Amino acid sequence: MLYVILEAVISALLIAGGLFAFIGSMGLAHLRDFFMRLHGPTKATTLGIGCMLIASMLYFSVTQSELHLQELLITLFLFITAPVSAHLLAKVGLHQRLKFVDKTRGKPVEFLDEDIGGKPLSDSSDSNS
Amino acid sequence: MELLYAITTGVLSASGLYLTLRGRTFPVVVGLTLLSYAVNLFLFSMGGLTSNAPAIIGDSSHYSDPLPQALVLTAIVIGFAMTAFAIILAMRARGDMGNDHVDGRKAEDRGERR
Amino acid sequence: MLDTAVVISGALIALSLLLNLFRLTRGPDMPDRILALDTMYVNSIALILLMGLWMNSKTYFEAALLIALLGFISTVAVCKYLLRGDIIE
Amino acid sequence: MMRLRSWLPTPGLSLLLLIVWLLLVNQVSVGHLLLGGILAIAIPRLTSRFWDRQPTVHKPMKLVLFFLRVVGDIIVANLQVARIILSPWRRSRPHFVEYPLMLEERFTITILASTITLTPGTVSANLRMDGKTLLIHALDVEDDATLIRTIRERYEQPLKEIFEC
Amino acid sequence: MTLLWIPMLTLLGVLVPALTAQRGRPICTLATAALPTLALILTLAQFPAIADGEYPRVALEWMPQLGLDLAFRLDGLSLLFNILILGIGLLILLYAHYYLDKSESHGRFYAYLILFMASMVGIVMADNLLVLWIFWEMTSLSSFLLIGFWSHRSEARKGARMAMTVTGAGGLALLAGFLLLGDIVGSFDMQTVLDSADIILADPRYPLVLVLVLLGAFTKSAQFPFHFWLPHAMAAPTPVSAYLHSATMVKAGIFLMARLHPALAGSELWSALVAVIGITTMVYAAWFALVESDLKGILAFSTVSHLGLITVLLGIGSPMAVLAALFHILNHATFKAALFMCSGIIDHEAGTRDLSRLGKLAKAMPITCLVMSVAGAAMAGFPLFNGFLSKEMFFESTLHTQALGGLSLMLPVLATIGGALSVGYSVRLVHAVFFAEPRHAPPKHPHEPPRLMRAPAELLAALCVAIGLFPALIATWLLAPAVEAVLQAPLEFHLAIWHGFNLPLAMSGAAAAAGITAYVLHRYIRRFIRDFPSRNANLIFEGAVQYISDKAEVITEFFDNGSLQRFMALLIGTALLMGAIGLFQVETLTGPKGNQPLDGVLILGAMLLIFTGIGTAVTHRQRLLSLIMLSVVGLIVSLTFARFSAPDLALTQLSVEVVTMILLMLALFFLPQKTPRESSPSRSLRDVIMCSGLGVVIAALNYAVLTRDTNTISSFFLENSVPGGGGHNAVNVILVDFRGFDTLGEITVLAIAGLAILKLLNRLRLFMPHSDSEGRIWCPDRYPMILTTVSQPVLPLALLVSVFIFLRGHNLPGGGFIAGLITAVGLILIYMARGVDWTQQRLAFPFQPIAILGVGIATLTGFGSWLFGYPFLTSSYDHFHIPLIGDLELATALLFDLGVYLAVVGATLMILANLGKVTTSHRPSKDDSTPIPSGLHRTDISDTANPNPDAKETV
Amino acid sequence: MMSHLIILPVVLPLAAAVILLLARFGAFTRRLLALIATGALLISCVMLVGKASQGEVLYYALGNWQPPFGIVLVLDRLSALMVTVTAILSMGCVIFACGGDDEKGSNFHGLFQLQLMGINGAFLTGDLFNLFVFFEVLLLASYALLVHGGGRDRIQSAVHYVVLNLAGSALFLIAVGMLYGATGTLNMADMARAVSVMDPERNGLVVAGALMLLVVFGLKAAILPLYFWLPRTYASAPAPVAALFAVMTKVGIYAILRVYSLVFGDQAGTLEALEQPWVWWMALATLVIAAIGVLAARDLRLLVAYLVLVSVGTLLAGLGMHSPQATSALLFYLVHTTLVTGGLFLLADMIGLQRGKVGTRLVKGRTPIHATALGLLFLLGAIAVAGLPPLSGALAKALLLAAADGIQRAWLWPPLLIAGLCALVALSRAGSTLFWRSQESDNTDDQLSGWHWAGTAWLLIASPLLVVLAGPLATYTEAAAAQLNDPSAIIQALLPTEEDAP
Repeated sequence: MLYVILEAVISALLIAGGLFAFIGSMGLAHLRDFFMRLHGPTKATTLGIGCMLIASMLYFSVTQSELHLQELLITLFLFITAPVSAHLLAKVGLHQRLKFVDKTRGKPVEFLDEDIGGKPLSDSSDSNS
Repeated sequence: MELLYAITTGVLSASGLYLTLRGRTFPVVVGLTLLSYAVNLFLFSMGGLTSNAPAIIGDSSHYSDPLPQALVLTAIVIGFAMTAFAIILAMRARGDMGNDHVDGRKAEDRGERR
Repeated sequence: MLDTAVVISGALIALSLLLNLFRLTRGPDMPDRILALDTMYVNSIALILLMGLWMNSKTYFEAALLIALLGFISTVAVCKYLLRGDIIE
Repeated sequence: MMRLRSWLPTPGLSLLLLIVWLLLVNQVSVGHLLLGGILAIAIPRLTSRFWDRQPTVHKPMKLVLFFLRVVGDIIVANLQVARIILSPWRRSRPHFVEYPLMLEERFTITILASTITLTPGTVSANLRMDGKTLLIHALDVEDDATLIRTIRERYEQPLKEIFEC
Repeated sequence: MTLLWIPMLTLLGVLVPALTAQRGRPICTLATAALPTLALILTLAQFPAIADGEYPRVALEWMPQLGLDLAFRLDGLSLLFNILILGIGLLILLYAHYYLDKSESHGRFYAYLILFMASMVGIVMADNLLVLWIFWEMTSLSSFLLIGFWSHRSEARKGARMAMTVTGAGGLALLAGFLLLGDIVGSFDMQTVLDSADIILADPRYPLVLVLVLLGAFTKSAQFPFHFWLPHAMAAPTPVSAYLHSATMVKAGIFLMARLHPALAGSELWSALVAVIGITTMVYAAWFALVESDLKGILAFSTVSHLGLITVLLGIGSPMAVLAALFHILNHATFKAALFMCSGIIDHEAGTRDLSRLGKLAKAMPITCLVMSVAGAAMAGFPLFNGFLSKEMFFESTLHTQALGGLSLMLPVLATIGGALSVGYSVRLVHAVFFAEPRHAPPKHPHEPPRLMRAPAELLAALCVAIGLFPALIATWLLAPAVEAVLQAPLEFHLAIWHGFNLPLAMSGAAAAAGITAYVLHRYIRRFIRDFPSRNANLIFEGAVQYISDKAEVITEFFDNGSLQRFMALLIGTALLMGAIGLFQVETLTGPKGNQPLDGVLILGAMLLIFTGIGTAVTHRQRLLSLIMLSVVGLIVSLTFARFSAPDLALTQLSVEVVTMILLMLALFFLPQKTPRESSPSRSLRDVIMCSGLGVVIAALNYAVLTRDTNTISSFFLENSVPGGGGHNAVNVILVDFRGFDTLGEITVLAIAGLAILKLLNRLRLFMPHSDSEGRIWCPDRYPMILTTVSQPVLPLALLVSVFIFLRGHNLPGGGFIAGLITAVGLILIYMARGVDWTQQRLAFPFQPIAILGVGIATLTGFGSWLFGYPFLTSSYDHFHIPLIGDLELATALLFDLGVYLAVVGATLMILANLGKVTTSHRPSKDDSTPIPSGLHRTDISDTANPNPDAKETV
Repeated sequence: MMSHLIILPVVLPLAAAVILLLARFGAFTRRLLALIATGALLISCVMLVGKASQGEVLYYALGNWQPPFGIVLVLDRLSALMVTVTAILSMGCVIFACGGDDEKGSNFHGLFQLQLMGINGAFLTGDLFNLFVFFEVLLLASYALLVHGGGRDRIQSAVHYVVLNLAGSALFLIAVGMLYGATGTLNMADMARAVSVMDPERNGLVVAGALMLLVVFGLKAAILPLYFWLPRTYASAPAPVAALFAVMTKVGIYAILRVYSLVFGDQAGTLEALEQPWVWWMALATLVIAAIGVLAARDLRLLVAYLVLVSVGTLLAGLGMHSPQATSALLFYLVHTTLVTGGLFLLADMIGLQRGKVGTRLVKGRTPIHATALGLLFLLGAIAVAGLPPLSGALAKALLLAAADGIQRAWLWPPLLIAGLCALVALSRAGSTLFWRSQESDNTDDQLSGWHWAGTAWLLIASPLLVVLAGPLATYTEAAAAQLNDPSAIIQALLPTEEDAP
């Protein structure tokens, strides 16, 4: 019985994971501007993978009857890295001054040249470390 | 499955070869890399395609052919070294020649554009 | 049940990959493509995990781990390239 | 204590590495504890040159709480995003928000930025070079003031308490 | 054995002038003369034996595989020639002593001369066809040097090259002829060949052999139509002309015909070829001698003419003719050498050789006049001189031959005409120089040369008279063995100065009369000639050579146009052809094993691969996009490896792919971002077709192999992996143990790549774009803070993972290589996030030693097994049980793997980090200690071209 | 130590390279080490020849894994000869490099040793994939050495050379894969055995693999449609490297000889000598085109490079004749041509150094300072390489011509002899331009050191020595050819159990 429940849980997690990943990718494919598309993969997909990792963890812990927590590592990695990727990508998007849908509110100064490098800057200002 | 695999290998090699025939260094190096991927797939498959039987003794009852795998591993590494050299040679050629044509033609000969 | 779940999940991931590919080819801008590439990396992790489940083997775990690590680094590299041109400066 | 400090300059990192090691080898045995321990001491020492300043956790319990809250928010965030993606007919309201930072430490700012990215409808898009302002792209918000307030209360304050006080 | 000393002593003589050149010319000349004199004495010492009809020979085994023995013989023919070569050679040496200018390098000249002398001695004494050929070609070489001795003169260089080319070509033909001859006879031994005339004549290849050998002989002896080089060889110093181009080298061809006479002459073909060529040459050259106005030119053409005469005699081939030929060789050598010497003296003293500027010299130099008159009379064939005797015999022979069948009657007629012309130019030579009024004044006021300079010519002239008067006494003893050697049978003959009134005498008389008339009328003849356009053989020859090399250049350009695209196309085309040939021999493409079932993920993977693979090619103009496509290919390929049970490969491919990406992007920064559209559509179409062709071949072959089962050696590895290698991961055990040698090579390759790249980057100057391809100025945020912060924990984690991957490699997927790449990538992240300056300060170790150390450790592991008496790289492993910790397996393979790890880390960082350094003040330079101020690199804006392409940089 | 002799030519340079690259020695120490290492290599190679000339095929099982499973190094007369020639050649190159070329860039001596390791490994290995690995070692090392010292021409020709060879490496892998897929083994002797017992249905696969392999080897050997990388590359390489490259084409020729004589020898049934027609006709074509190139060359280095191509055509023609006599002749020719063309590359560099701006271009320039000595060396080299007596070229060529059989003569003799004539014409033109048609100059800037002279002389002296030692050498090559002609001996030596087992 426990196995059936576990199997159900694992299956549910798997499908949920798949769904989330799919939704993330769909967001990537469907949304209208780059900054919006950025949201899909960074969140949904990460969570989707999270679900699958948990499923995998459970599955192996059950089938091989010892605790398998390795997948946590991948989750850890993803959670450390995914936001940074997203952040950098957004930075690139700003830098390249990609178009965004008109209704977006807020006027980031990033689009006003001086901070993301619209014009050449002197060399002295480039180190922030 | 074998057919599909073979077609893939063929397509990848053809694409890689096509790139190696281009006139600029960068596409050529990219082509060589692509070609080496294709070749690795080819070499790998020479031991047959086996699912779910890694050559790790004790894991299962039958194993995939480990020898081509070892060969491909060597080939990957060598391919990497070669690609690295080639691309940096391309850089050097650009630096010395002033353009990135594979024959090092002078910019004025070809009207090089960016 | 589990098999079905794996198949469904696999199909979803496959579809995701196709969508990523769509975005990768479509663009329209470089950041979109890189985002697609990054997502492909992540989806590959899912695919590998599913493969492990399907084959009941933990052999592929490291591959997933490596994709997580290396995919990140490669995305960083491309972003750095687009931002600064020079990756290592 | 001093000796321990010199041997183990970064206990947090070492602990993390030890745990990661055990997770990697997926077994807890004396041998692996020993090996993991050695690595957990050796690697931080090797890499300490590459750290600016290791963060110190002042309130570990709060950190745990913070962590749990973030996990919860992630799930919520995902559901929200899913809804937005799946209902294209619904008008989303994207918004660029400038968020003035209170935090000063690089490490904490990074955690905050990551958290913002992982949580509801927001992506931290750019950190100004002066380190004082964070640009956030929000997928669907009413007005920026609410968003700024939420973030400040939910994440920035706890982080400041945990790391910077 | 003394026989061997004759050529060897002469050959050793080459060194003497080189050693004694510094000691002044007299000593040098004397010393140089010593060894040839000794050789001459040795030769003469053999005379009694030869006179008895035997011939001494010596043979040393040299190269039996080729049938080449160092064999020499001394028979009558050799003796005759040896005496000529050495004797006249010594006289020439004496003459040259005075002839050469003080400033000229006599040592070098003597050395060349002796080298030539030795080669000639070698030719005439060779008792093996190949030995003969070897010396034959050596004469061409040494004559090249001698003709070109006055190298500052253009005509000397050209003449030398022409002589070399013509005689060299003849030599090659001769080689072919000799090889065929040797093949027919079965040996290159001279006597065997001479004894096998019937086999040779019966062989169907005989005509070919004959033509090839005669080509050699004719080119050397300047027979028509190869005569043209000889007059141009007169650009040489006169001693050379006297020696090579009258007495000896040109006689080599004659010698060859005489030598091979027994073997080759017994056919009508021989007579026809040799006699016709000979007579043509004789008349043709004599005509030119008559109208030539250069003193040496006259002598050169007369030489050609006389060589033609001898050739005719050999072509006739009757015993008397042979005798006449040999006699004329002797006579010609004496009078022609004397003539050359005199002309050299005149040239020397009067400063010109132009007949129009010479005249009335009899008063100024009476003795020379006498000598030259005697020699000239001999050449003209006047009675009482030696030339008369052999000429009479020649006329006699032409009358009695049937060599040309019905046309044989032509021979005496043409011979008489030739004789007449000979008289004509001889008379002209003497008269114009010494007695006629010069049309223009000579540049110098001539007087007699030093006594000893005249002496050789005087001696030779005396010989002319002596032989002419007492032929039986002086020449018979020399000629008899020679004739015997040529005919391979003794010949009874008697040389007399008077044979009574007969037809030959009448011919001589007619010739003399006609000749004198011709001289008297020669002004008119010359005027008549002038109406014809003159053709300078030199110009024609040079023109031909120039034409050929121009054509060669065109052809070479056509093939090798310097286009890599063409070379690649050829390579691909060849591979396509070869693969297709194999493919056509595969009867059924699908093998017995057949296909395994497909599933959706596989189809998806294949689709992705195909799509992105083609995408990489299609988008190659947008380079970054192409690169991203490539990276997807890499990702899917590694997934494919994972799918087909190769986790190690998947890991490796992944890490390599990422590193490659970074690398390509690092490089792309310095390259144009877009590729211009250059290929024409037809070119692209051709490329597509060709590549698809090869792609299809590869796919078909792949499919054919995949659908067949093969019995491979792999089962051994699977069985022995655990017991023999101590590891469960068979792939890794193969890498570090079974085929560890491959891996050693592989990491060596990697290390070399690092070193090579260091070389390439060394002082590389590149001009960095200040904006991206869309013209956007780079983002000023060099090191985004969030990235910087996150890179900090990633590095320790990456290190931990690499330790993990490293340690488990032997039993589970992983190993030193992957671990090394992970470490490297972790460090690269730091580089990316922090920059070179920052990282370099903190990274204490240099990369090159790390990489090399890795290779070193791996090598040492290999050496280690020697200590235990095992072959290189023999691994060993053992299990240790340690309390608390449990079973611990230690294998030497792990040490090897450590080497791999270090090599990979070192090499990868060497490549990437050094590449990164290019834009910083740490840029690689040869001595690694001269940082260039960073401002210098940032300022240059241009991305289009290096503004200062001439600035050479060293790598 | 004696039992490990076979591997010394590989590991000695490797160890030397590691030492040279690991520590920061001064120039003197580096040179000393390089000379010692090369000398030791030479000695061990000579010992190997002594061992091999006893007639037995010996092998060295790396890691103590017996063939066909492990990698083996095989010592027979041929491989011993090849490594020895390489060692002699490299000695000259190293000596020459000590004259200053080695300090024009980083790590010359280390890379040079690695290059030697690659070449020797390729000569010794008995494993097809290991051959690939060593090919890559030697190629990459050659790339590195090629760009040593820098300069536009070098970089430019390196681009061509590298790209073509990378594509060649890809083909190599495909070919190796095919052969493995078809025969299931990598050891060449085992492959020969497998081919002989193989189901004929697979012949096509083996043919495809073998012919593709031929393309790869042909590329390395510089056979007709694939040789275009060679002239520019060789002409632009630094002198000691170009000289060493003289043996690189021979690696390709060796590989053809080794693989096809062993795997497709007389035991291979219908597959016997499948490469022969291709090699034969392409070799003749190479010979003709190369001879034309010789005439066309307007630069001494380029001229020598085309002479290398002529030698390639000649050697491959010898291969294409496919008889023991021809093989013996080609080996003799190989020894001669490798050393002499190597020496000529060194000499060309010396001449170029003395002529100022004109360099090695065949135009009027200033007289070299040591015109006499250089001229003498040039004469020596030119005579040898043009195949004129009394030097080794003549004997080698005569041997080769004599080895041709029947109808082969009609095809081989004219191009070979005419190629010789072309070389003669071109070299006499070059020589007279370089040494005779020159203006006097007051140049006293002697850039040649004793090292230069010693290195060049070392190689060129080989030619007269070969004449003196023609008999023994020919005996050796004859025996080597006989050994090659009997692949069963190698198979028997490596896989003895195959015969014993029922």
